[in-house]
Amino acid sequence: MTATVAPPPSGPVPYEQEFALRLLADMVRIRRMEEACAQRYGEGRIRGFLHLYIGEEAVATGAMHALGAQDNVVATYREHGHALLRGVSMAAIMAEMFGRREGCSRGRGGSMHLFDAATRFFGGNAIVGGGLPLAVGLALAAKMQGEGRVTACFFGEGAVAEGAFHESMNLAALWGLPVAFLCENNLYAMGTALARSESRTDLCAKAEVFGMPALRADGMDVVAVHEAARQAVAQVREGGGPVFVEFQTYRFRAHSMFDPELYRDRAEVEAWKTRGPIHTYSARLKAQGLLDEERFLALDRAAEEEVAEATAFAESAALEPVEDLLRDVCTPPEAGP
Amino acid sequence: MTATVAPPPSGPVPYEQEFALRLLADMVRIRRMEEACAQRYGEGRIRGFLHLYIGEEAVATGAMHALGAQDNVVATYREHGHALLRGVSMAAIMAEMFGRREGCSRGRGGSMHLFDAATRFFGGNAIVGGGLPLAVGLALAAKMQGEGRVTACFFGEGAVAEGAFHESMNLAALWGLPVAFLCENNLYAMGTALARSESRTDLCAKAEVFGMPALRADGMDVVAVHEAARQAVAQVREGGGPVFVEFQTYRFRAHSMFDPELYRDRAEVEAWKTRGPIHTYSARLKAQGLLDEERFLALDRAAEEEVAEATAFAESAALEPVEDLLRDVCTPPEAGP
Amino acid sequence: MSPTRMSYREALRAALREAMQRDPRVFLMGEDVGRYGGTYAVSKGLLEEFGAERIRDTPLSELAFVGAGIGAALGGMRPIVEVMTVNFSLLALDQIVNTAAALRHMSGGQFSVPLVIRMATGAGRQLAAQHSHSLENWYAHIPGIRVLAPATIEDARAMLWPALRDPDPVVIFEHAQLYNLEEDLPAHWESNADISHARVRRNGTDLSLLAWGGCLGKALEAAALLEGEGISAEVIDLRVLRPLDMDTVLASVRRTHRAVVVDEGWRSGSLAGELLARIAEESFYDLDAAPARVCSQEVPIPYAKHLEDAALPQVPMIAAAARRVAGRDA
Amino acid sequence: MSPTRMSYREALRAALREAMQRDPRVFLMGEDVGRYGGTYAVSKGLLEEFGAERIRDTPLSELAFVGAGIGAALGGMRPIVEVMTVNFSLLALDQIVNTAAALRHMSGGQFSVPLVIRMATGAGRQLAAQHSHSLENWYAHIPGIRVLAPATIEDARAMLWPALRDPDPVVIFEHAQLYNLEEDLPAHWESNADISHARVRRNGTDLSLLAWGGCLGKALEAAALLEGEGISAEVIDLRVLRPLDMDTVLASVRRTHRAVVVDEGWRSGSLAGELLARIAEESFYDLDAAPARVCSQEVPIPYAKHLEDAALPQVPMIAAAARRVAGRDA
Ligand SMILES: Cc1ncc(C[n+]2csc(CCOP(=O)(O)OP(=O)(O)O)c2C)c(N)n1
Ligand SMILES: Cc1ncc(C[n+]2csc(CCOP(=O)(O)OP(=O)(O)O)c2C)c(N)n1
Ligand SMILES: [Mg+2]
Ligand SMILES: [Mg+2]
Repeated sequence: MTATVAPPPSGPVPYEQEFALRLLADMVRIRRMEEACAQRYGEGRIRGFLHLYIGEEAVATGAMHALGAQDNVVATYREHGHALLRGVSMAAIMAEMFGRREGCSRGRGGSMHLFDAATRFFGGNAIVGGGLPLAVGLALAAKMQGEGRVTACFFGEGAVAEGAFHESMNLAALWGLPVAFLCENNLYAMGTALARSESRTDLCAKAEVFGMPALRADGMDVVAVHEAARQAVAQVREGGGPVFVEFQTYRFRAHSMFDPELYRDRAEVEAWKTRGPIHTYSARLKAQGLLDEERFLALDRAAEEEVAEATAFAESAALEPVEDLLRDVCTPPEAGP
Repeated sequence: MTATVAPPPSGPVPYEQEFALRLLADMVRIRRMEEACAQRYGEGRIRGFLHLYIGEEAVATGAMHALGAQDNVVATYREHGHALLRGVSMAAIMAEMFGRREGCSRGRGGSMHLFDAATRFFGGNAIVGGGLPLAVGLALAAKMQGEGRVTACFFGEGAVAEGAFHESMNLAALWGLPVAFLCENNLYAMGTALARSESRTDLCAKAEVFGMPALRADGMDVVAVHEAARQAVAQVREGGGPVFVEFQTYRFRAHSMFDPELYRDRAEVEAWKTRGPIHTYSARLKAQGLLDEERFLALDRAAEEEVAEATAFAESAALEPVEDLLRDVCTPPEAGP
Repeated sequence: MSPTRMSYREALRAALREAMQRDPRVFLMGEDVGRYGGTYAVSKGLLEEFGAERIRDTPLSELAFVGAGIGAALGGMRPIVEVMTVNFSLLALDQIVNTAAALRHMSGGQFSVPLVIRMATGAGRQLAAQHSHSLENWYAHIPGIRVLAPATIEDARAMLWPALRDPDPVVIFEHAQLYNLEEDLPAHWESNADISHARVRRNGTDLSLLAWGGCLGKALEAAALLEGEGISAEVIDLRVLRPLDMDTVLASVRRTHRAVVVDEGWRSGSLAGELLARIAEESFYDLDAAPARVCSQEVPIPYAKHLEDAALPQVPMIAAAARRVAGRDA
Repeated sequence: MSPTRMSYREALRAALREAMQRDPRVFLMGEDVGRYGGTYAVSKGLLEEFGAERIRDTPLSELAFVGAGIGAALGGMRPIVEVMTVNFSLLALDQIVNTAAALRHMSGGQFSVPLVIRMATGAGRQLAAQHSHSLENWYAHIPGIRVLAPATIEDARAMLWPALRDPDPVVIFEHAQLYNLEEDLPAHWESNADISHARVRRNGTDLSLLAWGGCLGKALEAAALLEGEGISAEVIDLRVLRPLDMDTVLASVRRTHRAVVVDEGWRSGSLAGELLARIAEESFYDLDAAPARVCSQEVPIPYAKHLEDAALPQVPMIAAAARRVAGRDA
């Protein structure tokens, strides 16, 4: 893998100012939240595995804004950003990472298992490829019920090698299910570069072989992401069956907090940083006159405040009493779905 | 599925008489052996699952004659013909089905688990798709050892939907392993027609997406099978990595002896029988003057005699003593590989 | 109302039909459940009655279609997923353990998974090593799911509906040897739809014989044999393999002071072992003799009939163990 | 020769290096064993030393690469397959149960599978429900394989080579909490390469504490605590989870007349249950008290530290169980 990367995303942003800035603000919210997580992790306040999305924010941001409230979302263990933009409060996310009862999974799930019934966020999943069959089933239910729900299923390119990918893609295509497979291709699965895990690295071809339409988009460009996601979601919603989208992106940080990053050069990371989704998008907005530095600082400050409040909430939130350890293994009789 | 099928295989047989008749004799041997199995099954002498290959004989016959003694063979639960043509004696096969100690798996395996170390026949496997990872590993060993061994892996089209197929194809292609994936597409997996199990029914495309060369051959035509298999095996042996071949064939009998065949029309079966591998090939040989009726009857009689002897052997063969039940669960210390 | 004679297979089919009729959210999905009519002919005729949307043939993709069942359950449906046999369920275990069973807990109680998984289990038909597993013990180890083993016509008929009403995943094991079993379905079976308790199938005073699924019949046969020898065996049908109904088991053991467990699983790590452990832990001082178990031999099940028979629990071995535990083998 | 201080991780790495050097047929294959340096840094540096053919990174394809290990073993190699953790091994169970373990028997003894599978196991690092399994009991249930659980530096160093020489599949469980453990490797460790027997790690007279892997340290700590209270606990490190070395276990129980088993698996269907069952079956009349076990609570392991701690066996619970069994809790 050489350090040669494409030029930074550029060109006019085709949105009204309000929406254009919403996208920016959301990317900044994810970034600031995760920086805080990393810091708290360093302090030992957050534990377990912590997989940061830093560098990839354009994908969740552009894609999540293409979905409606009735839609379903399935994600991976690298899902802080997805949860946040799906509408889970930052406070509930932070409280979850702190292992508190007010966390969005009552402190039982942690970073890898954020869930939220209210926003149809079906979780974080720490088994690579594990979310795909689930998404197929959610889409099957939607189709059988005749609802216009789209299921958005996020996963990394590493999952493409798993049997679960193959079986799920086939089922979705065979049954014409309303699911959007959103592949976050950040080039590595832990330390394994795509070319070392796939005999052919063209991911869209792997969808097309099922007769499934496939799109590719620059995952560092929130505009490109949003346009591709909108197109995919519209096509799925119209009843055209599943669609696959590959977002080409890059993680700036280590795989998890344990990763010594032996498998890639600093230079490669630096080269990709020139394509960073936040600063390149900000520059475009500024060039267009939709943003000035003051405005940027204001939204950054707002994000910092949200983070500060969320962290304060998380820190002061209660712990689940130990007596309740066995809670929620089974559903209490009266609480059945 | 309509009953429209292609015309019967035709045209000159491009082989010397001896080899041409060998192919015919081998198809007849499989057929006669399996007819005897079916009869013995009806009498309750053979038990368990019995999956007949009747109708598909051209595939194992054409393919097995493309392999050398050093090669590896991996098959499925529908492997009587493969075992026989790989060189396992009919007596050992029949004894296995009768559950005798002289069986090729000491009566422990039965119809679905024929094995033979001497001919590198790595078995029968009753898990659909289960043989593919094994074949990949055998090929990996051959490659690491620098031997010119090809691993031939037979499986049904039903296995293509399994995750094991996807993972194995990718590994083989990624690592450039010497394996020939030989797919016996008989249109049904039990009662499930291919079109009901695959969103796209082009099986060769499913290999090509891994960058693996793929061939398709008429599985009812032993000549077409042999030519395709020879080409595939040669390509693999030259170090070109894996090759996939789809043999389009049809089983004339039920999936197993329990199958009421509710899922297909009699007419479809009859239409396919016009393409039967033995009578169409015999007709071509006769047209070419390589075969006459007397010769045919002689080789058929030879097959019947082989079957009679094998059956007699099986019937009189000893049973493993019950005291030896726990034999061969683990390898005795001195017998390690 | 008089009792109706029917086979285990027919009872299962009647239960499926009833569920499909009563709740439009219910559907059946699995390999060859539709056009083929079900590998064991359980779902025969249902495709014609309910159509291909609700009797849904799947490709050979155990991991994905079990996972799809989980997703469909989350999405508001009430799927019944048929995994043809427990042997193939190994391919789907990740979805069962890591998603179906864990999801409610991982989500802090937000999402329940009202999924029913049916599968055939067991040996005895000369299907050899890859088609003869009895892994009920593995499933019984997983927190978050319920595991049922109907051994009678009545349970085959009655257990499905309450399983579908359970908000959490339920796995139902149907022993392949039972499908042809014929028995009377009692007239008042509906009221018995209990999926929490073991049941005494035969009263006795000298020892407690515990069994379930495919081994219940063997335990009852052994009890009949023992009766002729003056040994009165109580036979308990476990029915529910998770959570275990130890109250019923221990109540019996406290009466008889002796216990033998029959289990078609391999001995080491069998569910029988778990039962012995619990009896030892909780009723140690009630026992008059070491408890015993009759399990499968620790060998991949062989094809040849005489070897397969020797590998599996059989009536004479159960009777012999019972005699030993009852102190009557001298 | 003097003992060498090293970590469990280093001991495992030294064993891998030795095996690669001694036998050219040996190679290591798994996710991120090469360029990443191993998820737990066990194989760090080996890629540089042995090259990408023998330190082979695999795609995320647990089913296929475990199956490929089986095939490579059949083909004459001596593969060591690393499944990153037991959690992901569920995806490969079909190949392990239906091929690796059964092949020799199904083929009537023609084909052995000299494969070693290593995997990290266990909880305790706040990795939550999908990354904290302890399924040693499931593996210990499978005829045809050997299951090892090195709990000491010496076993981490010594068990691999004999495992590779075993003609049948061997599964080695490395508890994730042990990788950082540091201990002296005794100077004469080579002579101890035994993969068949349990070992007494501490002598005692009042009760037998059985443990293995990640729980051995906890059992030893509990024994130290109990000593201060005048209870002398013998601690047995099981080491080999299949086949079980009951001779060593029962010899101890016959001396102490009391037994407590510690197991990080969920209680129902735990390997601890199997041990209790065997003790009850085989040493019933030697026991002075009901045997007991300390297992994980039956809950998918929660993330929050206080809940995770409460879910897993801990020293105070082990000590409490020991006091109860020793009749000293009044
Ligand atoms: C089935 C399974 N195997 C292995 C792992 C360990 N693991 C966790 S993340 C990861 C890499 C996944 O890469 P990718 O899918 O590309 O997602 P990314 O981390 O790059 O977002 C691996 C191997 C796992 N969680 N699940
Ligand atoms: C993993 C698995 N799932 C299901 C089965 C049951 N089963 C046995 S054969 C078969 C059909 C396989 O069809 P195909 O691969 O096309 O081979 P064919 O029988 O047509 O030769 C099925 C579903 C099995 N043996 N293994
Ligand atoms: Mg990635
Ligand atoms: Mg087929």
